[in-house]
Amino acid sequence: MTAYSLSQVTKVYGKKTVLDIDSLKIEKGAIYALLGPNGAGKTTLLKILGFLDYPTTGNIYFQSTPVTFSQGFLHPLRRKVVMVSQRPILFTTTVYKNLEFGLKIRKVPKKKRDRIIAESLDLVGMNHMVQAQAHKLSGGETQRVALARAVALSPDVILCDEPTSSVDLENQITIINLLRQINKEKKLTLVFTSHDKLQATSLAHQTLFLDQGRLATASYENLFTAVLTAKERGLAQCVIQNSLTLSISSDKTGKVRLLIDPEKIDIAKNVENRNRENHLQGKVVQVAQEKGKIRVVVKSGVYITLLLSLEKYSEVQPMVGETVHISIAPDAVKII
Amino acid sequence: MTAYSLSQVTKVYGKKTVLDIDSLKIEKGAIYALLGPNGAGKTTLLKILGFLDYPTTGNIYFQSTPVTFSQGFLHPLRRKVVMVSQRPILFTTTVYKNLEFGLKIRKVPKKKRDRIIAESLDLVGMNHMVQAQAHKLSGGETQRVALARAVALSPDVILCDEPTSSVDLENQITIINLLRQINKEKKLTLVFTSHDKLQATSLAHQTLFLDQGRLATASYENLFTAVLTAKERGLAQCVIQNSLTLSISSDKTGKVRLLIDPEKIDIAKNVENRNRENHLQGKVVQVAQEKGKIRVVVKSGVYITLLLSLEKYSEVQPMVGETVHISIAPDAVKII
Amino acid sequence: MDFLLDSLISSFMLVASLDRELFSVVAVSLKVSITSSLFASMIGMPFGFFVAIESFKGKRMLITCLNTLLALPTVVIGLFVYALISRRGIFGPFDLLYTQKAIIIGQTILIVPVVATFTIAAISRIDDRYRKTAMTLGANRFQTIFVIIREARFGIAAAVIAAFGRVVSEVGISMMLGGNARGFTRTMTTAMALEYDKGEFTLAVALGIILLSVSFGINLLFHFFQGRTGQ
Amino acid sequence: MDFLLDSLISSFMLVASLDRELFSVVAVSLKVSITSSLFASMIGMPFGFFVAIESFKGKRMLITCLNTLLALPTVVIGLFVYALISRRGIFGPFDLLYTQKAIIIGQTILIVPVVATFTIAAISRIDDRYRKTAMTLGANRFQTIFVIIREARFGIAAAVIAAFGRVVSEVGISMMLGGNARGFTRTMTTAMALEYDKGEFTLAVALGIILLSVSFGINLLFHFFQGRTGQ
Amino acid sequence: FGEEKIIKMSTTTSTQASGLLDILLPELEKDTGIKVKVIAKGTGAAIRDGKDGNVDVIFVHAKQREEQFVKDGFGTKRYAVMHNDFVILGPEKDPAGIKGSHDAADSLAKIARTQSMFASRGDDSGTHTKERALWEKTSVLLKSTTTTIVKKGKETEINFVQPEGKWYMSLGQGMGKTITFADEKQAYTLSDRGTYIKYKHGRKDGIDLAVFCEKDSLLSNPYGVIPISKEKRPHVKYGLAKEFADWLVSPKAQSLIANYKLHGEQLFYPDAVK
Ligand SMILES: Nc1ncnc2c1ncn2[C@@H]1O[C@H](COP(=O)(O)OP(=O)(O)OP(=O)(O)O)[C@@H](O)[C@H]1O
Ligand SMILES: Nc1ncnc2c1ncn2[C@@H]1O[C@H](COP(=O)(O)OP(=O)(O)OP(=O)(O)O)[C@@H](O)[C@H]1O
Ligand SMILES: [Mg+2]
Ligand SMILES: [Mg+2]
Repeated sequence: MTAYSLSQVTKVYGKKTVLDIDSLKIEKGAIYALLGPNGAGKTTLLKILGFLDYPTTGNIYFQSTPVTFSQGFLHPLRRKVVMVSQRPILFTTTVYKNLEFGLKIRKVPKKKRDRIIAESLDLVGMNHMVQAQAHKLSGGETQRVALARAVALSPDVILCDEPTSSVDLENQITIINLLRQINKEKKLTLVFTSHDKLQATSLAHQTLFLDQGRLATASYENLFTAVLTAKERGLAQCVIQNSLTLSISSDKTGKVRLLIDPEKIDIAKNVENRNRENHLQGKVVQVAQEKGKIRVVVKSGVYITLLLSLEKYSEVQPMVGETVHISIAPDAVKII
Repeated sequence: MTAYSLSQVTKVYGKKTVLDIDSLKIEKGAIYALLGPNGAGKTTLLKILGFLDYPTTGNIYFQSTPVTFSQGFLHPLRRKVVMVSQRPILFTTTVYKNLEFGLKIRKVPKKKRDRIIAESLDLVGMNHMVQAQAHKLSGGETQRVALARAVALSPDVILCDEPTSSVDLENQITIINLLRQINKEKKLTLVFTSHDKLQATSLAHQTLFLDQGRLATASYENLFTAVLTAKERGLAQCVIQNSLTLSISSDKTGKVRLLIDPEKIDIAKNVENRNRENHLQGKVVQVAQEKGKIRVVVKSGVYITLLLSLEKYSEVQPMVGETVHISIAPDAVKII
Repeated sequence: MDFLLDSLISSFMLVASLDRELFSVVAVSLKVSITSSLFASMIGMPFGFFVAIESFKGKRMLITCLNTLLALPTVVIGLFVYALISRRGIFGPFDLLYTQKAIIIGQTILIVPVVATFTIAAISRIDDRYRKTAMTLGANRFQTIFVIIREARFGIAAAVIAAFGRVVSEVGISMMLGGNARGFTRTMTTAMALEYDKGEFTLAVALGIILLSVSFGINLLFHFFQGRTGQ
Repeated sequence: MDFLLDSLISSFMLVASLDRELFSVVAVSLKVSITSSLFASMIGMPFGFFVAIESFKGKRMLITCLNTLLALPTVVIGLFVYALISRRGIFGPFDLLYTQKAIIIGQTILIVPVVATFTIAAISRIDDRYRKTAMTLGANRFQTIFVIIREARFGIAAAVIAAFGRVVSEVGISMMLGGNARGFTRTMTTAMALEYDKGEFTLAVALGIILLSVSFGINLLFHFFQGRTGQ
Repeated sequence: FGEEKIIKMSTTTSTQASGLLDILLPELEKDTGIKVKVIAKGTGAAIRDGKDGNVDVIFVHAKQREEQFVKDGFGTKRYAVMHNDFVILGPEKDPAGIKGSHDAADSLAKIARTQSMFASRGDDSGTHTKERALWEKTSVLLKSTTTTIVKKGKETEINFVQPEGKWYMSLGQGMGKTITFADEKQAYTLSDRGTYIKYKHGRKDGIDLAVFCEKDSLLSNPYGVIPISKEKRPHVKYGLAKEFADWLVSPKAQSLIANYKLHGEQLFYPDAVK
């Protein structure tokens, strides 16, 4: 089953196209992570999925029905989809009343309402503040209450814009677990944005990468702004953040944004061929697990992320703090 | 030189004491990370340091002068200290005018103003949006402009409340580097809050941990909410998030919050004594460098963080993905 | 300022004497102005909402027109309504002229623009995220408006209070459409105007003081009501 | 509704005839009401700011009192000012009664509460973080206030517009303190009242239409001015 | 070339609304160079203005009160300028049956007896004063209402005498508004002739009321002009005020008054020149 199906959806502000999606399917009951740099259009997309904003052009199907962006039509759909904003707003009243609002609207009886409110607040660890004035809460408290407010409504879809950006470590884990659990138990479809790759991959079944309004297939790592200077016949010298120089095949010059494919970077403990092009030396600062792969972050002027297969990892066994040698294949660098 | 010296500072809202600091010195030219769970009082403390709020009781010295919390007295001090909020607000006008505001007030001539604005926006990668309407920016863009607005004023102290919470990966690194650089070049004192332990330790010279309004010596890791049930003679059984059971020495029962000292957890690849108390088995999910120590995160029902010395690390060599055995000494658990 | 003192004492004496005529005048004033404030709120508020929230072509021009209507003189309203409800007007058969109803009609016209303009001003400063939040939580149009009213209640209350203040202190319409008939349509303000015309300044100001006290009482009620719903 | 049509035609004819007296009346009206709106803004706005931003004991009671003053009847203001500036009053020697200055004084008193109340309503809904942000960027008190005005400008503009509308359409004070002296203190509204008294209803409404057109013109200026500073 | 010659005059609305002043004042300026700032209000308020010295001269129609005013020393002298007359207006149906009467008191008595609706100005104006005097000449039971207030620190009683009953509407409005009311409610009322003519003939849809009782000597309505005394109020421009008063009673002004016609009817009769 598909929850959403989008085709040719764009959103234009003034003359700026901030969203331009050819086609996107969101499956029911799955968890999607939406990644991308600032201003990529993540929030814009979530607002459209939440029926809180309309696309400039394009068609959207929700649960197999085409969506008409008119007031009367959208209201029943909004009952099934709840969005938690990036900077959530709580109504100027108590935490309790904030949670009660959506339930009251759905005509949930008082007793059940009270039970759901208590449960939801408990899930985000905010039950002790049920009678607090919501607009006086701290940043992280606000975010957690906003999430509880959405969860309390048991919608079909929850759209979370950076659900844990201001949440403390303990509760980040709680929230991630909570989302995973309701996804499983209630067949909830979840789309969330994040700048934390680790969190995204650990929670999501699928990762969408948005860049300048377009869906990109590339992953959201090793994205750099660099300056190119032409060298010779289709080769260019590329300086990344004034600290790393690579040689890549390109005819362009000037300021560009480029991605280095983390799966196309080689790693070794000992030097085999110092003269190989784009050979770098750096220190391992982090090693982490990621969906059947191992993520290794090497600091060499800038932070470069490598995705190693399990075999490669156990073969090289890079230890944190160790100096390693990496080499970037010229075709690993993609200019966007 | 000390930038700030606080003694007996408290802040009370209604009947709730949200800040209660016995004594705190902030050295000039240093970088401080302020960590702590949601509602710990981080923002409250920053506001007081920024002279935007007054403490309920207590004394504050700023640059060796006692601070009187009255309108006329505070204004010259505010010229030296700029705070960037957790949810920054940009004035309803262009990005340019937002940056110009503080400079105009300081009577910086037009030409110099323009140069500074261009430079500051460049530092946070927002120069291309200088004429955009500031209130329409995306979350991360807003945060970056707010930071640029503070940096442009070259104050003595910058207080950053979660400076990178919504900022994308590439710019997170840019911003961290930027802060480090101006700290060094301009002898800037920097206090910032964060929920990212790694970022905090990599940037800060010193880390402050706040919990329920009080400065704590313990680090901000392995903080759990747990349920205690009495067992026998000063021993209690402790269930953490329904998935981990420990035996600790305590007389208390019921819901408590506890810390497990990450330096007091032992790790081994092979089992030596399965019957040792509080012995757990788990998978390594992350290894990272941290100020002369190595941080290892093990998943065993919950995520537990270990801080290993370099020797212990090279002795055990825990690889990501591997199953390891850890044991928690009963005195490693502290109830707060 | 013995004059003011005189008036102050006189106003006490008037109230103390439990003058039946005085009570009738106060009652008419309150009845008429509260009713017209209510009607004007019922018309002006939803209209203000609509204008504030929807975006349509000519919206700012509409607001400019509303602002212009704030300068609608009472004489014009009076004559306009008069033309409609006088014996020769379309609504002549209802025999409305020189009744309290006539005053209410005129006053309602007078303050609908006041309520609408200030509703717009109050609403348009409410962060649009309140509306979006209500909508995503499943609120229909009506419930969303309710949320926004709650958030803007201070400004909207100010609009209603201003409208009430405007009509309770208004003379022109009450005079022209009510006729200032003793015991029927005499309000506090028309009574004051009469005393002024007679040269009885002390009595006029004494009545004014009573009017302000009554209006203070109403505002006090409002104050406590607002206090309880929490500011 | 031939009556309205008649009036409309008459108003055109009046304007077309370039009647010097008409222009004098319009000029006096505008001069007086713009001046009093300015004065009232100069007093009411800073006062409103102070009340909105500072927290002090009795703040809400002060607001309630201000709200009460919205119901200050023109007769009371008229008589109060009259008592002060009449020949036997304290300011008698200045010979202010029956001059435009007298009208301005009275009208200013009338609308200071309007400006103050709506400034408070407009400001108090502005997120406190705007103030804090201005302060942390080094703004002094005055500059902070400026920032808040900028953010609240829609509401504050509404307050000023409402105040202007109130005085330009006001009769009582202009009549009592100005005296409706032809060529000196005759305003559009007192002229209308006179025509009405004479039974010249058509002419009265024609003047009303001209008044509304003038006020529309002023609002239009405002509209474009606001448009340029960005909404 | 001296200071501009401007005086201030308080007058009743009827002199202004009738349009008479628009004829007189330009001629005055031509003859004497005096400009008059006219402030029109109720008789009570106009006299009050004179007492306070806010104006230099008053021009009203309440003979008794004017004489009292001079007696109290506020004015130097009452110049009898002109008079017009009052009429009793009524609806065509004439339920009181007073058509063609020349006895005002009797007509009022009939109105009271038949309980026909009567609209009274009720505002202490010259017209109202006259109406009250007429009622006192009838045997209709009058009710007196007394209000006690404080004036200059002393308790003062204000008396209000009028007939009682649902038929008697006490309006407290100007003449024009009272006529409009009477027309609307098809009631009787007492009006000065000038205002009546304006409302009857001056408009497209004139009022339906007609004159039923007139030309009773009791219905005469004399206007007087009084310059304010320099002794009581030293700042007044007594010289100019006197010049103005003298001009009003001059043959030229008197003939202007006699020749002023509204819709073909004479409104005022000069009193100074026989
Ligand atoms: N109302 C608007 N008018 C003009 N531009 C807008 C408007 N809203 C958003 N934008 C622009 O559209 C772009 C996409 O915004 P969006 O909020 O979707 O970004 P995002 O991916 O959520 O970024 P972030 O990670 O910073 O939250 C941004 O460059 C933003 O400045
Ligand atoms: N104006 C207020 N009135 C009452 N309580 C308040 C007020 N402001 C803050 N608090 C409470 O004070 C506590 C500390 O708030 P603070 O904003 O300092 O937390 P924080 O450490 O910044 O948390 P976070 O990580 O969520 O940003 C919170 O529990 C909050 O609810
Ligand atoms: Mg966003
Ligand atoms: Mg905070």
